[in-house]
Amino acid sequence: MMTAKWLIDLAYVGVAVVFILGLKAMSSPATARKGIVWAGWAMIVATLVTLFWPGMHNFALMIVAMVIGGSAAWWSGKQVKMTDMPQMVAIYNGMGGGAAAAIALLEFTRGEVHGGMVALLAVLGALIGSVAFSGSCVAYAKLQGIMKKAYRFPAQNQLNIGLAAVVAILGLAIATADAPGMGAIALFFVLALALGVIVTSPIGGADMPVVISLLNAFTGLAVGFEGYVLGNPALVVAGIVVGASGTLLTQLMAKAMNRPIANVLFTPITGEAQGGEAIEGSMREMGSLDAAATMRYASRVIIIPGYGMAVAGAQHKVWEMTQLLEEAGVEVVFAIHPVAGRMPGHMNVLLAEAGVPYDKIFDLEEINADFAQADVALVIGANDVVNPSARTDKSSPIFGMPILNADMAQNVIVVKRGKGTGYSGIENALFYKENCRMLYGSAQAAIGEVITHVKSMED
Amino acid sequence: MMTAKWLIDLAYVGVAVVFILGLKAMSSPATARKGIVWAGWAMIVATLVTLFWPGMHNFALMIVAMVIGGSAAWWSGKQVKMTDMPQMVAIYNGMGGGAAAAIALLEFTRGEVHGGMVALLAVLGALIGSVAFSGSCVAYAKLQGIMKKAYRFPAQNQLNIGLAAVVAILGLAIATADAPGMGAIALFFVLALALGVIVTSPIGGADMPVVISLLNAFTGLAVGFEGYVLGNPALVVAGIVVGASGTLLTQLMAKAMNRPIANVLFTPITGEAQGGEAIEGSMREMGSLDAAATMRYASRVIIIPGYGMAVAGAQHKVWEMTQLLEEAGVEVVFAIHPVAGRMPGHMNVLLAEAGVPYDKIFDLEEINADFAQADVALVIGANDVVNPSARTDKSSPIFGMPILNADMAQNVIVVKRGKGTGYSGIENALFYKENCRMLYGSAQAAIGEVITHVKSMED
Amino acid sequence: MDGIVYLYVFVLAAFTGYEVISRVPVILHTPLMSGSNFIHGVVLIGAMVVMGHADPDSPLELAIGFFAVLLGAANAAGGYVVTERMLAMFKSGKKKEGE
Amino acid sequence: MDGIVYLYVFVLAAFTGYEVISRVPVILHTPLMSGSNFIHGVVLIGAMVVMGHADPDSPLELAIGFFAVLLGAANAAGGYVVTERMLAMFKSGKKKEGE
Ligand SMILES: NC(=O)c1ccc[n+]([C@@H]2O[C@H](COP(=O)([O-])OP(=O)(O)OC[C@H]3O[C@@H](n4cnc5c(N)ncnc54)[C@H](OP(=O)(O)O)[C@@H]3O)[C@@H](O)[C@H]2O)c1
Ligand SMILES: NC(=O)c1ccc[n+]([C@@H]2O[C@H](COP(=O)([O-])OP(=O)(O)OC[C@H]3O[C@@H](n4cnc5c(N)ncnc54)[C@H](OP(=O)(O)O)[C@@H]3O)[C@@H](O)[C@H]2O)c1
Repeated sequence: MMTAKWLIDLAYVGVAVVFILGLKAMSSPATARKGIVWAGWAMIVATLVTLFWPGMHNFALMIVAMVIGGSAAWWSGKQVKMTDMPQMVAIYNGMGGGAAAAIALLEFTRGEVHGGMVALLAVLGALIGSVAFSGSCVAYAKLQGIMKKAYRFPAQNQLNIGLAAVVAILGLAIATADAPGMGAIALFFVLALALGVIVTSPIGGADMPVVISLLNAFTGLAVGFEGYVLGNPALVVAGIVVGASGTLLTQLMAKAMNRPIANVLFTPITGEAQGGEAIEGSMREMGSLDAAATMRYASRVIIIPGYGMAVAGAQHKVWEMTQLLEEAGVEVVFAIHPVAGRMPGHMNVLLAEAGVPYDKIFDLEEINADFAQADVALVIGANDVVNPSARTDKSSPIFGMPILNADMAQNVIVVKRGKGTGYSGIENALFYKENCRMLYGSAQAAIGEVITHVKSMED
Repeated sequence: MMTAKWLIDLAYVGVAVVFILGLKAMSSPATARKGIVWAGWAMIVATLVTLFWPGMHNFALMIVAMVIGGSAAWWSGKQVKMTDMPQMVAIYNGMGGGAAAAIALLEFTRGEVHGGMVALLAVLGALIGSVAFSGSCVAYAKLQGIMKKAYRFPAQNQLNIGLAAVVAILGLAIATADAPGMGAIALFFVLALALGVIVTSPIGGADMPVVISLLNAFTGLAVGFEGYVLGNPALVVAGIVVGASGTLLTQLMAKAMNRPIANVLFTPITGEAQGGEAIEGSMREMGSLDAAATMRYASRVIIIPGYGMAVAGAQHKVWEMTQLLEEAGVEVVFAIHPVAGRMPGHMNVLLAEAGVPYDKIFDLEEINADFAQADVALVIGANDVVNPSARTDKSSPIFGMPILNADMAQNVIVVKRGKGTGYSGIENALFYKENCRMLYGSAQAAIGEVITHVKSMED
Repeated sequence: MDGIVYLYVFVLAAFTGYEVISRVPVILHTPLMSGSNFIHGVVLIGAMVVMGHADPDSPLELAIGFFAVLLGAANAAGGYVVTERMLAMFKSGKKKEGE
Repeated sequence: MDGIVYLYVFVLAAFTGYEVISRVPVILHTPLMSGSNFIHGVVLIGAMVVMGHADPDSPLELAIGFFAVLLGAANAAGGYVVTERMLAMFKSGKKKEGE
């Protein structure tokens, strides 16, 4: 039987390598899919060889658990709409955190960990995993619309810190105790779960992607720590790789949103407008016929999609319009701001879903110089990412965020429903500019009308 | 004393991290120097904490060895000329390999390793380290001109493989023996050293940089394996990082030279010309005054330095000329082929030594499109890297190697001593082109004359 | 000693994760998030091992183990499906233009 | 078990070395070669440990240990000096132009 264990260990090494290579393959859209497929096979191998781990029993129940958990997740993952992706990622992530916490709980229940580094990391993993579990559930509930309000306690931050301190002290006591009592252990888990809930509850839905990414890194760390407790380096490697990459990803997102992570967690945006200079002048409306004509007879159009396009689910219509315009000889490309929408790469995923090839899609640095040569910049449900105040108005909450230079195009057409502000809740100077026209309506409907008119212009 | 050991282990972790960060800092010229300085401090820390390793003695002798080895290397490293860098790197590398082999030898002598993975890796490290040691000494001797001829046995490749097989079998026997005899151990080391010598002896001086890079990777592996034997993960990490990076570097070099590593080792270039089509036409000479005038009144000059500039040590003169031309309003930049010279980045190091700022230096991909707009392409002691046969002549040994498009410039001026061929030993079609003129002379002297003439033209 | 080697594994894994991710373009950040989410689904094998060693006569241990395996499997399966679905949508225009 | 953890260290270190180097521009390949040469000079600490445990009454052991430490120190010191000398020569033109 010892031989079998060695083979399993070796197989795990291979699995860890494939995981890393799979993540590496995700650095380019051309290889990304291959990467996840490899990683998927590695996961299957890991699961199968684990069945031969020496001295295991309870197989029947284990397989039932795997089948239920796996198939429920598989099915829901197949059903979910692209726009609901963030909450789905959140809930799967929470489950990983919960599994890590449950591993620690079982080890404690069986009295298998005591003293030293092992106990410390077991407790730490349990704490982080529990927070990731309950926090992710809250994130899911919010984004899914189950939990509508942002609950705030008075003195929220003090409460958070106080509870965290209590949990930490209790955890330390458990880690150093010779035989921690079940009561203390149960209390520890309950408080850790509560911590996850109260920390995430006050955070607004729009900040959620950052939180989800952070909780993803948390789960990675929890898995890594429990891997050490179990003496399973494959878990350590996979967990820590995700912990590190998740942390980096969170930082990149927070930076792109111009909002330090500490602010996301401790001073959530409350929804009230937050300063910014008042803007003089008025917005000018434009009909969909005029908009269609302007674009149909342009030679170069740059489309800037934003959160509004996502909620309207208008990406298919937008791509239909793009193809019509291209048939008419217009050059159409997409300009994507790094934080357009509500999750990183949000617009790319939606446009990809609609079938837009990724070589028509350019990011901020690639395209910003081209606006001056464009006849039309078509802004669809985007707001903050084209707000020129970010360049000049020091009092604006988005001051300093790089923006897409839509205002430099010959004509700007903005599709939105009304005078609603964007995520940051501030006015947009672009809409008052001389060369800007508003095409009011929900994105789906407005673009639909434009399509009808463009079709009628075909000769 | 156990506490001390833990502290040492922790310090080693820090050292390993700093080493990696130091290597990482070398990815840009702006941070590279900081990187090596950090790594240097880490090395000092590692050495100092090791003095506190529990249960050590022989300190006096140890410190004598460190002082002698360290100061001799320090002094010679300070003295060496930039053009002699490759052999210096070779010899330091050989010493590392020798140290790894000596560690293994001492462990075997003391009968401290037997059986299992430890013995196997100890033997492997000893073998690789010995080969790196003697091979590097040969490389040094060749490049330093101590060993002039390329010694070839009849049936060289069979001999190499045969000896390697004998050493491997002997090593395996030692690794699996309960108490290997000193005779077998001594024979093993002698044969391993001999293997390093006979493998490198037939290789020509020009192929040496690839071999040095490969031996560098070897030493890394040897250090990593001995690190495992000693239970010192810092050695493992540092050694394997170098092993992997050295392997990659070797591949990059071999690829840039259009010569697979296997060819370098098993079918060394013998010096005879190797095919390539005969070229018709004649070369046209040009005096240094004409050359000076052509460049002085050009608006854009691209300089292509090659191996000839390195042997002539003409980089300072070239930079002096560049500055004169720039004062006269000529735009001068440098185009560096990845394998110009005899080691990767050779030209960059030399030009940097002369004080050429690195933002005047462009590599192949960056500059190749610009030759068509250049008035003059000045080729100084370069040959293969501007040979247009690489583009068209399938029979040429350099067919397929990307080259600098010097032939596309308005005028081409080639500085070389005569009709000597380059490293690959073939004719160069560029020299026979309509727009090409030869300025014969050693680079140092020829550029010196050009400088005098340019000065006399100043108004 | 073992602990120290694990420390190296921690450090190197963190470094690797950092390096790998710092090369991923923004366009792929969402799939990357769910892809790394999938990777930590390997917690499933840890859950299997602890459940496999749970006392078959203790309903509490079995229940916790069951829960751990169920959650781990859901993490792995769900993470895979959504990542694969998203990545399958990314297509280059090259092929299309050739049509 | 220890052996397997070391295997992870090997694999991750190799991966790290590969990743780090694949970002180095050709212009820095020679300093990089000598820089990585310097890094494996850490073999010095291994040499120190074996020499420190050599039998003080055995001239053979002492000689081999002496040799190992001498070579290791030379590798480290020499590798550092030449790398630092080369890198010190790389200057940006930005500052110069400002003069
Ligand atoms: N990408 C990320 O990772 C991420 C994460 C969290 C937060 N954020 C933040 O989200 C913002 C993203 O900017 P953005 O420009 O994409 O969006 P935005 O600034 O939030 O603006 C969205 C606009 O879309 C309009 N809209 C809403 N529903 C619509 C519909 N059905 N049809 C047409 N228009 C509709 C709204 O105006 P009406 O109400 O008048 O229609 C609103 O002005 C940034 O501030 C960013 O910092 C991004
Ligand atoms: N960079 C690397 O890592 C590396 C490593 C190994 C091999 N290589 C190989 O080396 C070659 C490098 O190409 P390259 O164009 O730089 O050099 P090259 O093709 O070797 O040509 C050098 C030329 O310089 C001339 N020369 C020699 N001494 C001179 C002096 N004192 N003054 C002026 N000219 C002098 C020679 O002609 P005369 O004799 O007529 O003067 C010769 O034609 C490639 O084939 C490459 O594959 C490169």
